[in-house]
Formats: sequence, structure tokens, C-alpha cells
Amino acid sequence: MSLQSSIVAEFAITYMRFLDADGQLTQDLPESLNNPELLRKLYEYMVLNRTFDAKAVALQRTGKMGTYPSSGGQEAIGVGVGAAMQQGDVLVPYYRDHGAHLVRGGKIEEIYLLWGGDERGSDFATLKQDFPVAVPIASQCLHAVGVAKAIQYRKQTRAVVTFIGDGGTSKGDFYEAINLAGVCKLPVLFVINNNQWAISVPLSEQTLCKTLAQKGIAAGVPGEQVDGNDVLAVYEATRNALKKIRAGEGPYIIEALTYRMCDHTTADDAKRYQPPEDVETYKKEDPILRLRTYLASQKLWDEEQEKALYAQVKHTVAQAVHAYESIPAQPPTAIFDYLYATLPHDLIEQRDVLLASLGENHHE
Amino acid sequence: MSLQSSIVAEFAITYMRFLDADGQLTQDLPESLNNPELLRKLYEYMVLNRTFDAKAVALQRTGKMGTYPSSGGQEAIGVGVGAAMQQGDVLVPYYRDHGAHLVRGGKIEEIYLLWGGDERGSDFATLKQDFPVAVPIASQCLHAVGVAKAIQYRKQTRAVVTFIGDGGTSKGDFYEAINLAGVCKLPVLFVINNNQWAISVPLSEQTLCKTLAQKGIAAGVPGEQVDGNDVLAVYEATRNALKKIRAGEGPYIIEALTYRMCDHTTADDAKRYQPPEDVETYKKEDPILRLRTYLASQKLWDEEQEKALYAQVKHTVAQAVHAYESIPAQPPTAIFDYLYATLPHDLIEQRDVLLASLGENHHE
Amino acid sequence: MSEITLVEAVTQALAYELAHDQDVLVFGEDVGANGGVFRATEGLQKRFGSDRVFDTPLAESMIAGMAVGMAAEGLKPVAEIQFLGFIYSAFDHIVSHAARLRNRTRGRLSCPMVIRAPYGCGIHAPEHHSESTEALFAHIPGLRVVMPSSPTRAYGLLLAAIRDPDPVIFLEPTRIYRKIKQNVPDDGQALPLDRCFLLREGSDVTLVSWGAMLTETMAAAHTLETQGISAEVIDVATLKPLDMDSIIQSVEKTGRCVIIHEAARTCGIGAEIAAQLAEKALTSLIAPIQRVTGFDTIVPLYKMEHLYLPSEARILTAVHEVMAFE
Amino acid sequence: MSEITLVEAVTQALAYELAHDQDVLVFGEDVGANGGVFRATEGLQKRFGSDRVFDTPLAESMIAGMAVGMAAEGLKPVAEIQFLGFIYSAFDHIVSHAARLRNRTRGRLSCPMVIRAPYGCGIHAPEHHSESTEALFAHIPGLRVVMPSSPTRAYGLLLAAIRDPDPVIFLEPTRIYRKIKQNVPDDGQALPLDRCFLLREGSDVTLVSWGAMLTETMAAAHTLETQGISAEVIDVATLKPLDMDSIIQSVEKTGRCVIIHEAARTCGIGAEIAAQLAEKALTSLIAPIQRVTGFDTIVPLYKMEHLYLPSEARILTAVHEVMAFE
Ligand SMILES: Cc1ncc(C[n+]2csc(CCOP(=O)(O)OP(=O)(O)O)c2C)c(N)n1
Ligand SMILES: Cc1ncc(C[n+]2csc(CCOP(=O)(O)OP(=O)(O)O)c2C)c(N)n1
Ligand SMILES: [Mg+2]
Ligand SMILES: [Mg+2]
Repeated sequence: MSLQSSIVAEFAITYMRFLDADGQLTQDLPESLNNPELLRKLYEYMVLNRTFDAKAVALQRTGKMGTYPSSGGQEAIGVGVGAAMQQGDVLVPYYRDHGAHLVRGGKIEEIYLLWGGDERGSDFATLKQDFPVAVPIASQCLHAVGVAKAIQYRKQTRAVVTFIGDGGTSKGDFYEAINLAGVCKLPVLFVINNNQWAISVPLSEQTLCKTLAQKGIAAGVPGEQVDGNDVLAVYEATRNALKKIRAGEGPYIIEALTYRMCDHTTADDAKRYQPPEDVETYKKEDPILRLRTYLASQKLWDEEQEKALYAQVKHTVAQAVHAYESIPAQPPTAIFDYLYATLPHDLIEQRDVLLASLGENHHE
Repeated sequence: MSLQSSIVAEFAITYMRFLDADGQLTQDLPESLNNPELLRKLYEYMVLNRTFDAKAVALQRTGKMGTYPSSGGQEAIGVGVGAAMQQGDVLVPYYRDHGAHLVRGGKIEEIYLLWGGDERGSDFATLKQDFPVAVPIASQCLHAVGVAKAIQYRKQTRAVVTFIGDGGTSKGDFYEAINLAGVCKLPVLFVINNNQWAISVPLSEQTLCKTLAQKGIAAGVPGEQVDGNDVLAVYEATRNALKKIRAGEGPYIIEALTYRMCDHTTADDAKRYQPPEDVETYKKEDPILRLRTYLASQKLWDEEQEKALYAQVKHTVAQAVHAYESIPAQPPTAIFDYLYATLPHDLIEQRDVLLASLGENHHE
Repeated sequence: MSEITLVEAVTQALAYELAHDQDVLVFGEDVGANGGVFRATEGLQKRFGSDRVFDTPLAESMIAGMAVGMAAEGLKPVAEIQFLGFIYSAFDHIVSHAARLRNRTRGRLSCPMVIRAPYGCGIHAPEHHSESTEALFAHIPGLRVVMPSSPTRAYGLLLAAIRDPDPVIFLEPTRIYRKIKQNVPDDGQALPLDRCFLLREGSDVTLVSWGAMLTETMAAAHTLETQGISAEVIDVATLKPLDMDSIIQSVEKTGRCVIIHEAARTCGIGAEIAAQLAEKALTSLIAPIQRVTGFDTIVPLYKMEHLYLPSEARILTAVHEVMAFE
Repeated sequence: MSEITLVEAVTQALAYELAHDQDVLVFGEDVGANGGVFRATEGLQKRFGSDRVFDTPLAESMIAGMAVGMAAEGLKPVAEIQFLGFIYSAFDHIVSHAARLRNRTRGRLSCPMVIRAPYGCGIHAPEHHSESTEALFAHIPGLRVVMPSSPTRAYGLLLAAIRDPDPVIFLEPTRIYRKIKQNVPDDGQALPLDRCFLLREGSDVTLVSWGAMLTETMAAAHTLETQGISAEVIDVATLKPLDMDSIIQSVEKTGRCVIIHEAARTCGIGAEIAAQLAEKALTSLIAPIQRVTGFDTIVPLYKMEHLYLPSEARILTAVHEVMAFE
């Protein structure tokens, strides 16, 4: 005998893309993407992202930078999301969304500085309200809901966008954040970079979930999955989500499905655990190549533009490296100067110990 | 133009009950519940639960016990779940499932001792593997998955059952636990006592979710909602879930929907925040009355049995109170004796300070 | 003007700042309609609306993490953790973010937030409702830690904490929430967040304490007076930063020091004070420093918590030993 | 027999216990196929199978909470937290449960678990990868806290930690993971968990330290020797329980004490040691106690972390001051 039960709630998760791995359209582009300038901008920033990123890895390899988390191969996510944001919105990133920082007008050398072991890398020159990189996984999601709560309290129409990795969605903070966002209808978008690895832990050992977008169901927060190697899908999903969020409809989750084509960080060796077949497969899904093929097919991009772009990007990155390498060191007392608005008396004593240990010429 | 998206995942949550508020069957009872002995046992333990519970409140009011969390009105959940468990299973409770402790053969006076401020209340005489009450909300869920992991490692067929409140499901630990349970296919059942209040915070301010069972979707863990005032539904859902769990099918979630008819604890005054209409409505849903009506309608219970039961239960509770009140105090050194398997040297010194402060007659 | 309890002084300070600064928000579990489980936020939601004073879902990491985000945007969140024993899941956001955001961004973003939590034993509550773990926070660079011991200081220090541009952990002694009443004018006057308070002058021994333990400490000082021993009593009040100058000054005068705290002994704040005295006032010490503290045990459930808590008798014994030393 | 590094000694100890006790399980983030981000669990999954050595989802509260449940069922979980800076979300389960389960149940259930975490600065890592917050754990009754300073002690102490019937926090110094090599016989011999190690005898001053800082401390002792100052060096190794008897004995001999630790100064374990000396060995002290410690600041990002870390020079300055005192 089977028991009678009535259905009291139903849910579905959808998947969206515009460009397949071969750069072919899978559906007509919406109005918003019928915009050659935008498409070129997305392409250019992805190329900038990849170029600055390769340079960062090189700087690390030559001892000029510390451990660095590459975003190579995942440029569509940061760039696509960042491009759909407005200037007054607040980005609350994790460590693999460099593209969003760049496309929002953040400086490249800020990223180099941070991973070069210098706190000034988080003192953004332009993006005054954006959060610095969150190293403790998932913690940024709660800061994002806090920022969103402040925006809601002040009745502003700004939105907050926060990023998290697939591994990060296993941590309580992620869930507590989406739950609060849901119940308070906060203006916040959660973007999950599902690159299928958390360092060496594959998604299949991270969760039994079929999709990560469905995690929103636990909080009553709607979401969808998009092709995270299709910058057009990422951009469009973000644009739509932010429109709804600004209209007061509450939070949203976008799961961007991709694959981590790089080592986790420069301290990692992905060959120890990633199956080479996977890497081969996903190579063909490259987000930059894909968009370039499409742009070329539409006669929106040619060899000459390509050459010019690479020349320009190379120059931009070289300038950033120069800026990074020529910034004078912070004074030793900087380790005390930003702890509190005003240095408490007990720390003045300790600062003096530091200065004394450095000898006369460092005294103030 | 609307975007094309394909559905990649679908979910549904169901609701089940057998007895409505008037004690009428809403569907035929399954085999397992066509068992007068079992039905009477469920009834008797619910009555015991309510009686011992009222006594606990009285003991607190007369200064003979500390703050106490009543389970009045929610007896169907603890009793229904506990009755469906096997002896070798492990109960990892929160503080409102006294019924499960009782029906599993735990002693009443253990509960009095605990809330009477005596650690010996958690040194269960019979339920050697069951966990003590978890005061920090939701933490017990992670202990439960740890126990389940141990059981799985040892290839045993025991199951773990843990309880949590509606408020508790907002906390990261709950989510981290169900996620681990899902991905490791652990033999654990999560029972959510959705009494619609977390102290003074109503469910509507706790989460945007329509059901709490759907929280499992975030972890790929199946679940269902049942009428938490229908002990038959609670029992049957638990029985089915444990059968699947023992068969290696992995974790399950049961949301038992009820209403907190009592103050949160004896330190609380629910009149400050609960709408009186709600209380009136839910009074009619009483789990004990409902089952009694049904039993009477089936000629499985009469006035005489009722009288005998109450007399017996009164006696049992009185005995437990006597046991509680006559247990000699712990020796002062007990505060040191169970910290470590062997007392470290620095604590021997501190224990001596304690003894010295108590005067000569306490010296060993 | 009527006299108020410590918990009422907390409410009064919250109301004052809510009324005078639109950026102040008060939130936590049950702080809204219920007015807090200790009634510390009684009436505030009614008076200031549920935009300003609101309940949160049950999630301490969320409460602290959300406060960090709000504070970075320029608000002044005052979050309640229902009991100090439940703060540990918020610990990551306090240690890793609240304490660090200003330093991390070289001053671009900051964290002007307060976390209030009731602490301490003596109220016959269940496990985890009795802890006094202020030392954990005092060890963390970037935080301030405050523990008031009277209605007057609760009011003035809480105002200061809310106005402070950096994160403050504000721990309220449940044991004396309603024990003492004082006349506390609602004048918006803050007290300094970096200074000890001298509760009693004396010449033979310095008693250093904070929070609820000042009850037993002051009682001991009175008893000592009848025994011809003149005790100076210092209420540290702000534990981080620590006003060692005032303590050293007193010990230089008396030559003897007994530190009293409810927290577990090992690595408590008493250790820090004793260490600094051993470094900076060694030659002034006529007798070894004594600490009268909670034991390094779990705080017992309530039937035995009186054994845990430093008693007046234990304070007196320590002082007598210190006085007898030669 | 070949010499091994400290991190290899950790692997060796884990392998020994895995081989000899079926109840031992090793888990954490990336400890499986990847062998841990520092390779501390290299090869263990291959050798013992993924039932015994496994990766967990990314959730520190879960790692600790699951360990509590496993330990209560009689297993001996050895959990890795990838860096000490990420332990805070596990703090609640460590403080509220692991440390308390035996006491809570009057010995019915217990928590024989180990949490391993790499700690300390000096490896050019990002923020939160450089902390040394052992004092937070030393303050918590019910825990043991251990920090090895060499391959030999890493092996012996980790064996002891795993075999201990109560929870142990085992903190591994990343800065010297591969700095020193020693011949460490794989003989399954544990070292005691409640005793200091005397690394060097001396008569003028006692240097007390633990973990990675013993590198600078021993270097200072050698330099001092060339300056005619004889330094005794103590490796505390087990910080909770603290073997004060050995430290006091040494200070009674030398009359001078300098404590060196990497952690922030305020309420560090140096404070506890200094406080106990001030209580129990005051009359033996010829000079004030000195602490050479990390500053009460956030550990700076790597360009400036050398300024934070106590240097040999800072240790020497302190010793010279202590020697010059009169
Ligand atoms: C709380 C916490 N635990 C552990 C780490 C160490 N760690 C850094 S990145 C990482 C994996 C993150 O994976 P995922 O969230 O999928 O992001 P991805 O790196 O793949 O973009 C881990 C375990 C950390 N930074 N924070
Ligand atoms: C981590 C933590 N935070 C706060 C508390 C205080 N507290 C005790 S019970 C409770 C409400 C719990 O509500 P719910 O989970 O719905 O369970 P119920 O009491 O309704 O059965 C709160 C906030 C606690 N015990 N633990
Ligand atoms: Mg990932
Ligand atoms: Mg509830």
C-alpha cells in the first residue's frame, strides 16, 4: 500500500547559454546583447584578464610575488558579472574574480600588490565601496548581506554582488547568508563559480547536489544555472537578476558552470588530482576563443583588431607591473597605523619597541 | 523575447497525515499502524511525556529546578520518532524531545537532574550511546553525522536520529551536516520540530522557505513534511525513513509541523509575542486528544483504561521526582574529576585550593 | 530622578544612541517584540520601529558577519549575541574580519560595530549560559573589550562603545543585571574606553577586578577594613586596551596586588596584568602577586557553580597571604 | 636510517597510528589524493584506503563537529584544519563540545580526537595563513595544546596526542616544516604530553619558548655563549597542561627569565608563564621577567612579516637588559 501525500511545494532549476563551445549561437541574442560595443568590451576585458593573470603567475614564479590564485579559463564569470554591474553597486568578491575588479575600473596593480604581500592592494583607488578579497571561504557572503541590509535600510537602489566557489557553498556562512537574504528580501546577487574543484576536492565529494543553484531552495531564493564559459550567458543572467533585485524583488543566485583549467594557486599542482581527459575536454570550451569565433563570424572582429588589442593589453599590463614594482615600501610603523582609528596607549609602547629594534634611522 | 532555458533539476515536497484534528482518519492506516498495542503505547508515552513535563514546570516554579524547556503540546514528535527507533540506534537530541528519551527507556529523573543543574542527568543509565541534550542550537546535527560516519565506517546497520527546531535550521551547522550526510550517504535521520517559533521569532522572520523539508534540496537529501501533531504520521514517516537508511539509501529529513503551545522555557513568557488566536486554533490540534478520540472510536481505549493510565503515570512521575530529590549531592571535587581521563598536575593544585576554601572536613 | 538597574542602563544607552544617530541599528535574536531575553532592548522596537531594532534568524555567524558588512557601509550596528557562550560561531567574523577590516584596507573600510553579550554565572541557567571568556577577545589585535560593573558605567561605556570607530565587544554581567540600582542621568555622556576606574582608595593592597566580580571584591575590601587592612580597588572596565599605568601606579603605592576574575585562570586577563607587573613593577612588589580566579574547569551546572565562582572568602585568604608574606 | 623533516615526521606518526589502530581515521580538506597542501598526509590515502584517510567538504565547523561525533562513538579522529587561521568556525565545536563532552556526561562519553593545524608566519602566504593563536585554546578547560619544534618531538608528541583519551589541539610550525632534518626512528614511542624539554643547560638566564620560535631562541643562546652569557633553553612543547615546575626550577637556578613567542603579546601564553613566576618564584627573580613576542597587531602580509616576528636581535636585547638589571 502506498501512502497518500499531497504535494506542498515544487521547484525547478534551469540552465541557460547563448554560445556553445564552438562559438555558435544556441538561441537568438536578446536586445541587450545585440550590442557590438558591449560584446567587444567583454572580449577585450577577458583578454586583459588572461594576460594580467599570466603575468601574475610569472611574477610569482620569478619570486616577485607570493602565492597567487589564477583566474585563467574562468574569465567569463568575473568579466560577465562585473560588466553588468553599475558603478554604485558593491562588489564583495572572493579571490578568483579579478575580471570583475578590472571591468569595474579597478587597477591591475592593486591585485599585484595584494598578492605581493602588501596591504595597500586592498586600498582601492577607484572602487571605494568594494570589499577586499575574502580569504576565509564563504565569509564574504555574510558581509554582502550586511552591505545589502545597509542599502535596504537607506532605501537606495544599489545592488550587491558576491562571488563564491563551488567548495565554498558547503560552508555554513553561505547558507546563513542566502537565508537572511531571502527572509529580508535583500538586494544581493550570489554568483557561484562552479569550477568543479575546491583545490583537490572534486564536486562529487563536495555535495550530492545535482546543481548548486538549487541550494537557494533551502532559503526560498530563486536561482539558475548558466554556462560559465559563455560570457554572454553570464552577462545576461546577471543583468536580468540585477534588474529584479533593484526592483525590490529580493536576492538571486547564479551558478556559473565552468572548470578550473589552472592550478588552484601557484602553490598547487593540479596534475596531482585532475584527470587529464577533463582538462582536454574543457580546453575546447575556452570562453575567449568561443567569443572570438562568434565575433569573427559576425564580422565584429578581425585579425588586425586582435593584434591591436594584444599590443594594447600587453602595454597596460607592463605599466601595471611597473607601477607595482616601483611603489616604495610601506614604513615599518604601518603595521600599527591602521589597526584602530587612534592608536591606543599600549600599542605606542610596542611601536617604540619595533622602532628601537630597527635602529636609529627609523625613528620618527 | 523570453530566453530559452532547459530544466536541469526538479523537486517536490509532500505532506502526510493520518489523523486530522478531530481524530478522524484521512487515509487508511498502513500495516505497521494496524497494531493496537503500538497505538496504545504511543498514547501512553505521550501522556507520560505531558505529565512528567507539567511536573518539571511545577518543580521549576517552586524553586526545585532551574530553567526548563517544556515539550507540552509537541509530544507526538518525540514519542513518534523514538518509538520507531531501535535500541542500538543513537539519539542525538536537542532539548525538546523528552518523549524520545522516555519511549526509548531513558529515565525521567535524568531529565530532572539535568535541568536541576546536575551533570549526572546526562550520565544515562540505560541509553549508553545516546547523546546528552545539545544546548548550542544546531550543533547536535554535526555530532549526529559524526556518529553516523563511525557507524558507516564500522559497517553496522544502526541508524542515527537527530532533532532540531525550526529556528535551528537557520544555522550553518544544520546545513553543513545535511550536506555531509548527503555526499557520504550517511545513516542519519534529521527530524525538524517546526513549532513555528524560535523563542519569540516567528517562522516568517526565520526563513522565506515554504517548508523546512525543502532545505534538504540544498544537500541533495530527500525529505517530507508530516503533521507533527499526528503521532501516527510521525511514527510511520520515521519507520519508513529508518528502513531506507538502514538499507544504505542515505539520509532523510522529516519536518514535523506543529505549534509551540507552551512558553519557550520557564524563563519565557510567550504571551508577549504569540497571537492568542493562534494558540486557540492549535489547541484543537492537540496530539493526545486526537489519538484518544481515534482509539476510543476504534474501541481500543475506554474511560477505565484512561483512569488507570493516569494513575500509573502519576505514580511513575512521583517516583522519578523522589529519585531526583533524594540523590545525594556530588562531591565538590566532581567539578575536576571528569575534565580529563587523568587530572593534569596543574589542576591538582587548583583542586586543593577548592578543598582548602571549603575547610577541613572536605579534605580527602 | 529614579534609580535604574544595570540592564536598564543598557536599554537607556541604546535608546539614547538610537534617538541621536540614525546610523545606529540594534539587532539580534529576540531583541524585537520580546525585548531581549533579559529585557535589555525592552520597548526599543516599539519606539524606533522594526527598521532600526529587529530580530534576526538564529545564526550567530550571520549576526556578526552581517554587522561587518553594515559597518563597512557606514552604519553603526549594535548586535546582541544572546549569551556569551553562543558567540563562538561568530568568532570567525569577529577575529578574521571585524578586527581586521580597517588594517586590511589601510583604513579605506572600517568596522564601527558593537557586539553585546551577557556573560557570567550565578543565574541558575543551563550549560553555556555562564561563561566569562573575555580573555579570548583581549588576545585579538584590533578589538576593544569592555565589561561594566555598575549601571553608571554600563551607560557611559556603552555609549562610548557605540560611538567608537572600531569594533567593541561589550560584555554584560548577568549576575548583577538587577542587583544594584543607581541614579544614571540620561545625559548622553560617554565614559572613556581606555581607563580604569578607582572604586576605593587604600594603602596596603591593590585589588584589581572587573564586571560582576567587583561585588565580591568590594565586599572583601569592606571586610578587610574591619581587619585593619586598607585595600585599594580598581575596576579595569576596559580590558583591551588595558590601562596598566593606573594599575602600576596603585601597586607602586601599595606594594601588593591581588587580581580577581571569574574567568578560567590559565591565560586569563589576570595573567596579562600579573605579567606586566612582573615586567614593570617588580621592584615595587613586597609580596608575590596573587590571582583569585575561576578554576580551569568547565563552569559547573548550577548546583555547583558557587564552588567555581571566586568567593569573598577566597579573596580574603589571598589578601591575608599577601599581607603575611615577608 | 635517513633523516626526515618535521612535516615528514608528522606523516610518519600518522602512518604509524593508522597501521596500528583501526580506530584512527585521518581527514580534512585535501588530505586525500592531494596529500594535504603541505604534504603532511602524502601517500596515506593510497596506503590505508579512502575509508581511513579522506577528504571532507569545505566546512570547518563540520570537520570539528563530525570529529566529536566519531570520537564519542569510540573512534580516534585526527582532523586537519588546513591553516590555523581557518579554525575559528570550528571553534564552537572545540570549545563547546570537544572540551566538554566527558565532563558533561560525567565520563559516559568522551572525545579522544586530535585537531592538527599548521600555524605561524614566515612562508610568504596570503592573509590568515600566518597566525599563532595557541593561547585561545590554552584558555579553554578540557583541551590539551601541543606545539612541536623538531621532527623528533613532532613524531613523539603526535603519537601521544592521538593516543590521548581527550581532545588535543596539535599545532605544526610551517616555518620549520622543512628546515631541520633529524633521524626519527619509526618505533612508535610517544613522548610525554605534560612535560617541557630542556634543550640547553645554562646558568645565567632561562629562555622559554615553543614551536618555530625555538630556532631564533637557540640561535640567540649560541650568540649569548660567545658573549659569555650562559642561557638555559626550555621547549615548553605542551602548552596545556603547562609544566611550570620545570620552568620554575630553571628560573630558581638562573634568576632570570625571558619568554619568547610568536603570538600576539596580550594574554599570550607568555603572560601565563610570567604570572606564575610572579606568584611562585618572585623571590628567585634577580631581574624583571621579559617577554619577546609578536606585537599586538594583525600579522602583516608577507612584505612586512619579518617586522612582526621576534628576531634573534630582539631576543638578545631583552637578555642584555635582563642581565644588566640591578
Ligand atoms: C575557511 C577556509 N577554509 C579553508 C581555506 C583554504 N582554501 C583556500 S581555497 C580553498 C578551496 C576553495 O574552493 P572553491 O570554493 O571551489 O573555490 P575555487 O578556488 O575553486 O575558485 C580552500 C580549501 C580557506 N581559504 N578558508
Ligand atoms: C547557538 C545558540 N544560539 C542561541 C541560543 C539561545 N536559544 C535557545 S533556544 C532558542 C530558540 C530555538 O528555537 P527552535 O530552533 O525553533 O527550537 P524550539 O525552542 O522552538 O523547539 C535560542 C535562540 C542557543 N541555545 N544556541
Ligand atoms: Mg571551485
Ligand atoms: Mg521552534
